Amino acid sequence: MTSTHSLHLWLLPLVPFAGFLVNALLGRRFPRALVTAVALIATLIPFLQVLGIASQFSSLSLPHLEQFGTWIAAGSFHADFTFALDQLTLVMLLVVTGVGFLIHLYSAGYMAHEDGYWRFFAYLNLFMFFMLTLVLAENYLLMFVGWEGVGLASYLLIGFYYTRDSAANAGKKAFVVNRVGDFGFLLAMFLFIAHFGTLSFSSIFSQITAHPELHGGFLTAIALCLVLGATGKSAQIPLYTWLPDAMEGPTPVSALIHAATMVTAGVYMVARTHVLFDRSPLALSTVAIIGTATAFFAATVALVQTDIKRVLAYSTISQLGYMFLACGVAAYSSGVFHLVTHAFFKALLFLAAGSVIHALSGEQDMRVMGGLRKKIPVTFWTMTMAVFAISGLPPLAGFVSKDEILYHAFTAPGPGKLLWFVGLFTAFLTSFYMFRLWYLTFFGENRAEKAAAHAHTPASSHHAEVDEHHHAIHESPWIMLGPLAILAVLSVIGGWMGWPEGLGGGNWFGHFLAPALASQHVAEAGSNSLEVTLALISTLVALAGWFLAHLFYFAKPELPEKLSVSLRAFYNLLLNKYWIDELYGAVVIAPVLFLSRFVLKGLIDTGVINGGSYAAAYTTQGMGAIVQRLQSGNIRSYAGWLALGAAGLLLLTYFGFGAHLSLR
Amino acid sequence: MHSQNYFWNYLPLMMQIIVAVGLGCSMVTMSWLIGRHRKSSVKLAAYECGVPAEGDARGRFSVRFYMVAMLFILFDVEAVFMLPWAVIYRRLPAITGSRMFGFWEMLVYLGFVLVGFFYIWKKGILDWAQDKGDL
Amino acid sequence: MDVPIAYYLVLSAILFSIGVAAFLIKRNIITVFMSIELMLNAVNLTFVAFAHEWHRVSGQIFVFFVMVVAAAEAAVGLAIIIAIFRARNTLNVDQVDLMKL
Amino acid sequence: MTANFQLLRILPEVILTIAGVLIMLIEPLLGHSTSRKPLGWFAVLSVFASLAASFAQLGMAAGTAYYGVIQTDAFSVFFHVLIALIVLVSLLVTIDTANANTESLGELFALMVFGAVGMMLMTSATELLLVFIGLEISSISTYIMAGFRRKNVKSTESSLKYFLLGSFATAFFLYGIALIFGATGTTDINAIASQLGTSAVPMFATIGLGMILIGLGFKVSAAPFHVWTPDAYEGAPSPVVGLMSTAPKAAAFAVLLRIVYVAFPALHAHWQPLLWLMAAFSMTIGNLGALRQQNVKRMLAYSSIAHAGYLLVAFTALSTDGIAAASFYAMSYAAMNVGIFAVVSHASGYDERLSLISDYRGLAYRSPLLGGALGFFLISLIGIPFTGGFFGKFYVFASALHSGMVWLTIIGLVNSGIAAFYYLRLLASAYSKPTNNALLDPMPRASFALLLALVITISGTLILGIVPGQILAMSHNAAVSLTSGIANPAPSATHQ
Repeated sequence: MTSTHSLHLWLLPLVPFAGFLVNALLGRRFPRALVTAVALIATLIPFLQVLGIASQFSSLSLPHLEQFGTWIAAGSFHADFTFALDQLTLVMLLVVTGVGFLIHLYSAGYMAHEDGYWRFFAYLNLFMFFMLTLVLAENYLLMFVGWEGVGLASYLLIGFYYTRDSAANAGKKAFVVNRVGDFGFLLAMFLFIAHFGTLSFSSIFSQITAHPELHGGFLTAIALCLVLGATGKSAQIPLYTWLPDAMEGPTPVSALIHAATMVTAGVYMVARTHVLFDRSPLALSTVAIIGTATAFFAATVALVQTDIKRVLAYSTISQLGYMFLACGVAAYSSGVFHLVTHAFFKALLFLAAGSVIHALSGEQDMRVMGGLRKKIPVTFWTMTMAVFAISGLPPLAGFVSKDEILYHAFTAPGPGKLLWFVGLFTAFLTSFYMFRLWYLTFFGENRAEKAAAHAHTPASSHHAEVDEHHHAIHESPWIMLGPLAILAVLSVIGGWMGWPEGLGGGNWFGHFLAPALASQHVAEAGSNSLEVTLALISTLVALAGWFLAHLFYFAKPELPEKLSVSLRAFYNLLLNKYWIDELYGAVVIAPVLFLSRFVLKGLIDTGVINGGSYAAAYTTQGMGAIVQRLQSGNIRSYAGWLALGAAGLLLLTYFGFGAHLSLR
Repeated sequence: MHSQNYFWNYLPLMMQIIVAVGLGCSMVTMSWLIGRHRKSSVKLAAYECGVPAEGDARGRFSVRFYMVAMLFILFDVEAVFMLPWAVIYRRLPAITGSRMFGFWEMLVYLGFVLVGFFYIWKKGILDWAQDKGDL
Repeated sequence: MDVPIAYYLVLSAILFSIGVAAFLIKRNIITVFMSIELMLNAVNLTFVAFAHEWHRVSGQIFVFFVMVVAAAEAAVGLAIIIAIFRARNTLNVDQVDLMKL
Repeated sequence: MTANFQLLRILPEVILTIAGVLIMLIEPLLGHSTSRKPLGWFAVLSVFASLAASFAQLGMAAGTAYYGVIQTDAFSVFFHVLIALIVLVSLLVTIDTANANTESLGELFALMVFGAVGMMLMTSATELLLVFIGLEISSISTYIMAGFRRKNVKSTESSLKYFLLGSFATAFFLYGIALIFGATGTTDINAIASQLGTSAVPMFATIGLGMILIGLGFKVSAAPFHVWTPDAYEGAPSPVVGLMSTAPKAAAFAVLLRIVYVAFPALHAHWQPLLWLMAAFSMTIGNLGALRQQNVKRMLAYSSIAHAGYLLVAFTALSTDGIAAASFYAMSYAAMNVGIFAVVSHASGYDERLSLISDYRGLAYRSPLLGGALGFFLISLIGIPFTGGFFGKFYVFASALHSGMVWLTIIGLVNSGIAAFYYLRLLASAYSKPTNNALLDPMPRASFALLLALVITISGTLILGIVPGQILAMSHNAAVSLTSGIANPAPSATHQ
C-alpha cells in the first residue's frame, strides 16, 4: 500500500452487490418502493464515496493500491484481490457511478409498471458490482471477472423480457459473440502468464518498461488478442453484431450498459494496457483501422434505420469506433475523454428516446412519430442538447472530444490523414443521421395519431408495457426527466474540462490523465493554427450534416423517398446492414451445426459400420449376410469405434511419434 | 534352445495326431463306403434312447438355473485365493512377523465370503420353491 | 527344452484378436460376452508366459485375480443380460439400440 | 512398520468396506415396507468418517504400506477427499430422489459405498494389480447401478452397453499391464520407471502403455473411446449419472496421472502427442455433439466428454502445474456436475419425468430454488469467473500454454466458446414461462438431503471460484508429491 490510509475501495463494488443480494433474495416479497430504495441506495453510496475520493484525490500518492488478500497462489503464479486507483480509474468510477445512479433513478420511473421490477433492479445492481470490479481491478484476472460479469448481467438484462423469443435470442447472441472476444482476452492472459509470470498491471508494465528492447513480437500477439477481446465487448468490427440486437432489452439498460459503461470497457482496457500497445505499432494501427472502419460503417447503417433505438445503437458503435481510433493513434486520453462525454450524451439520448417511447406507449418506429416537440417539451429540449452534442456542434461536449480525436488522427504519423478524413466524413454522417432522428421524432406533423387511427399495429409495439388502450401522448414523470436534465447540462458543459489548448482552453482533462496514460508516442507537434483550422472544418461538416437533414426531413420530406428509389441497391445494402448477420450465419454458424450433425450422425452411423464390422461381416459371412439395417445406438458399432480408436492409437504409439514429432 | 530341435521334440505328438485323425476319418469313410444306404423317415428321426424326440432341444430353462450357476461360479472361484495362501502358509509367520496373522487373514476373507452367502440366502435366491417372478 | 516365449505371446495375441473380432461380429449377447472372456484369458496366457520368463510369481498371482474378476464380471453380466431379456425378449445386440445419436 | 500403522493407510477404504458390508447385512433383514433411507444416512455417515480418515492421512508422512502396493501422499489424499465428497453428495441425492417404496434401495447405497472403495484404491494404489482390482470394483458397481431401474428398458440397455463396452476396454487395459509386466518384469508403478531406465525402450512397454491409455481413455470417456457415454448416461438413474460422470473419472484420471508421470516419464514423447490428440478430439466431439441434443442427460454426457478433453489438456503440460491443474479441474468439474445432476435428479424424479430440454421450460417458476441452482451450475459449466468452472479451465489452459501448447489452448478456448451455446439453451428453457400447463405444478418439496447436497456443491463451486487458494495449494502439494517420488520402489523380495 502506498497510501497511509485506506479508502475502503472494497465498499465500492460490494455495496451494489449487497443491493443485488437483498433484491434477488427478498425482492419478490418487497413492495416496489422498497425495492427502489434498496437499489438506489446501493448505487448512491458508491457514487458519494467516489465523490469523497475525488475530493481528497490530490493528497493521494498514485497509483493507490489496496490489497484485500491473496486470491490464488499456484506455484510461482499468484493473483491477489487488489484494487488500484489512479486518474483513469477515478474518471471511470465517476462515470460509472454517476451515470449509473442517474439511470437507476430514471429506471424507477420507466420500469414502474413492469413485471419483475425487483428482478430488473437486482440485475442492474449486479451489473454495477461487476462494472466497478472491472474498473478497479489491478490485475487482468480480476478485470476478467468484471469483464465476464458485466457480460452475464448484460445477458440477463437483454433477455429481461424473456417471454419474447427475440429478446431471449438477442441475449444469447450477445453472450455468444462476446465469448469470441473472451477467447482473445483469455489467450492474452495466458500469454501474459507465460511471458511475465504475472497478471498484475503494475508488474507487467514495469517489466515492459524495464526492457526498452522489447518491441513487437509476442507483445504484438498479446496486444492483438486483447484487441479481439475489446472488439467483442466494445462492439467493433468484426464482433459488433450483438449490440443492435441488444436493444431488445429495456431502454435504461441500453443507456447504462450498451451506451455509457459496459461497451466502453474495451476502450478502457486498451487505455489501461497502453504501455503494451505503445510497443506494438502493428497492434496500434489495427486498433486505429478497426476503430475508423467501424465508425464509418456503423454510421452508414444508422442512416437508414427506422427504429429509434437501433439508430442510437449504430451510433454507439460508431462513437466507440472514434474512441478506438483515438487509442489507435496513441491519443489515449482523448479516447477516454470521448468515452466520458459520450457517456453523457449517449446516455441522455437513450434516456430521452426512452422517454419518447414511454410517451408513445411503446412505439419505437420513427416513421410513425413526429411533431412531438410541443407535446413532450422537456424531453425535446434535453434531447436537442444531446443531438447537438453528438453532432459535434461547438461548444458542446461532443464537439470538443471528437475534435480532439480528429486532431490527433490528423497529426498521427503514417496513414493519419486518411484516418482523419474518414473520421471527418463519419462526423458528417453522424450529424446527418442524428438530425434525421431529431426531425423525424419531433418535427413535422404527428404521424403517430394518424397511424393509431389507421390500425393498431401489434408488430410495431415492442414495448412490453403496451396497454390495451392507446395512451394519450404524455410527458414522462419527473423522476425520469430529472436525470435527463442533469445529463443535458453535462452534455452541454462537459467539454470545458478538456477544452484543447489550441482553442484557448487548458485541456485540464488531458493533463489530469497524463500521469496514468503517459504515452511514449510522440505525435507530430501540431500548431495552434492547425487545430483551429481542423476545428473549423469539423464544425462546418457538422453544420452541413444538419443542413442536409433539414433539407431531407423538414423542408422537402419527399426527397429521401426519391433518393432511396434512385439508389435502390445501395439503400438495400444499408438497410440490411451489409448482410453481415447473414454472412456470419452462413460462414460460422452453419458449418458448426453441420459439424455437429456430422459428429452425431456421420461418424457413429456410417463411419464405423463401413470401416469396422461391415468389413468383418463382409469377409466372414459373404455378400448375403450384410443386407442388414445397421444403425446407431448399436453396441457393435460402438465397439467398432472403440476398436478403430484402439488400433489407431496403437499404430500411433508404435510408429507415429518419436521424440522428434511433437504437436506443439 | 534351437528351433529345429524344438520341433523335432514334438514329432511323436504330431504323428499321434495324424494317426488319430486318420483313424477317425477312415472309419467314417469306410462305413459310408461299405454300408448300405436306406433312407426312411424312421431311420432319419433323431434317436433318443429308443424314445421319439419331444420338443426343441433349445428350450428355455428357468432363470433359476442361471442364478444358481452364477452363484456357483462366484463361490467356486473365490476358493482360488486359498491356493496361494495354502502354498506359503507355513512361511507366513516369518513373512508377516506374527504367528497367527496369516490364519486370521484368511478367516476375515472367508468372513466376507460368508457375508455374501448370507446375503443371497436372506434375499431368497436359494429358495427354490418360492416364486419370485421378478428375479 | 522350453517353448520360446514368443510362441505364447503370439498365441495370446491371436486369441485376443479373435476375441476382439468376435465382439464385433457376433450378434448374440452371450456370445459377445464370451468373446470378452476369451480376451481376458488371452491376457492370462500372456501373464503366465511372462511370469515364467521373468521367474516372477507375481504374474501368476495376477492371473488368479483376473480369473476372479472375470467370474464377478460374468455374474454381473449374466444378471444384466437376464434383465435385458426380460425387458425385451431378445438377446440380439443389434436390437438393443433404443438410445441413439 | 507395524500392521496397525499400515492399516491407517487404507483406513478410509476399510471404513467404507465395513459400512457397505453392514448395509448389505441389514438390507435383507428389513421388511418389505420398511424405509431404506436410514441405511442411506448410515452410508452418508460412513463416507463422512472415511473423509475424515483421509484428511487424517495428511498428518502422516507420505509413504507406502503393504509391501509397496499402497502409497498415501498428498496426491492420494486429494483424490480420496474428492471421491468421498462426490459419493457423499450422490448418496444424499439418491436419498432425496428415491421413493420410499423403491425396492432394494439398500443395495444401491451399498454399491455406491463399494464403488467408492474401488475408486479410492485406484488413487492410492502403486501396484498395477491393485489398480486393476480397484478399477473393477468401481466399474462393476457402476454397471449394476446404471441398470438399477431394471424394469426400465433404457436403464437396462444403458447398463448392458456400459458393461459390454467397459469390459471390452478393461481387456485392453489388462493386456497393457501384461505387456508392461513383460517389458519390465514388475507391475509396481514406482519400480517401472527405474526398470525402464534411460536405455532403449522395449516395444512391449510402448504398446502396453498405449493399451493402458485405451482402457483409461474409455473410463474417462475421452474421444475416440467415448461412444458409450451418451447412451449409458441417458438410461442410468440421474443420481447415479452424477456419480459415474465424476468419481470413476476422477479415479481414472488419478491413475492416468500416476502411470504417465511416475511410471512412464521416460516415454513422454510417446504419450504426450496421444493425449494431445485425445484432448483435442474429446473437446471438439463433445461440444459439437452436445449442440444438437434435445435430451438433457445426453447433452450433459457430451459435455462430460468435452470436460474430459479440457482435463486432458493439462496432462500435456508435462509440468507440476499441469498435474495440479488437472487435479483442480477434476474437483471443480465434480462440484458443478454432481450439483447439476442433483438438480436434474430432483426435478425429474426417480421415474425420470423430465428428459428433454423443452421439459425444463419454466423450471425456475415451479421451483425457484432448483432454477437458481441449475442456472448457477450452468454458469459454472460455461466458465464464468467466480465459479469453479472458470478457474478450472483457467489453470488448465494457463499451464498448457506455459508449456507451449499454443494450438491445443486455442482449440480448447474455441471449444469452451461453443459450449456456451448449448448450456444457454437449457438455461433459457428453465427461465422461460412454461407453455404447457401440465408443467406448471410446483416441484415436490426439496428434502433436507437435497438441500444438503446443493449446499455442498454450490459452496464447493463458489469456493473453487472465489477463494481457491486452499484447494489450489492442496492440488499443488498433490502434484509435487506425485512427481517427487518419495516412496522408494518396493524391495524386489516381495515379488518372489
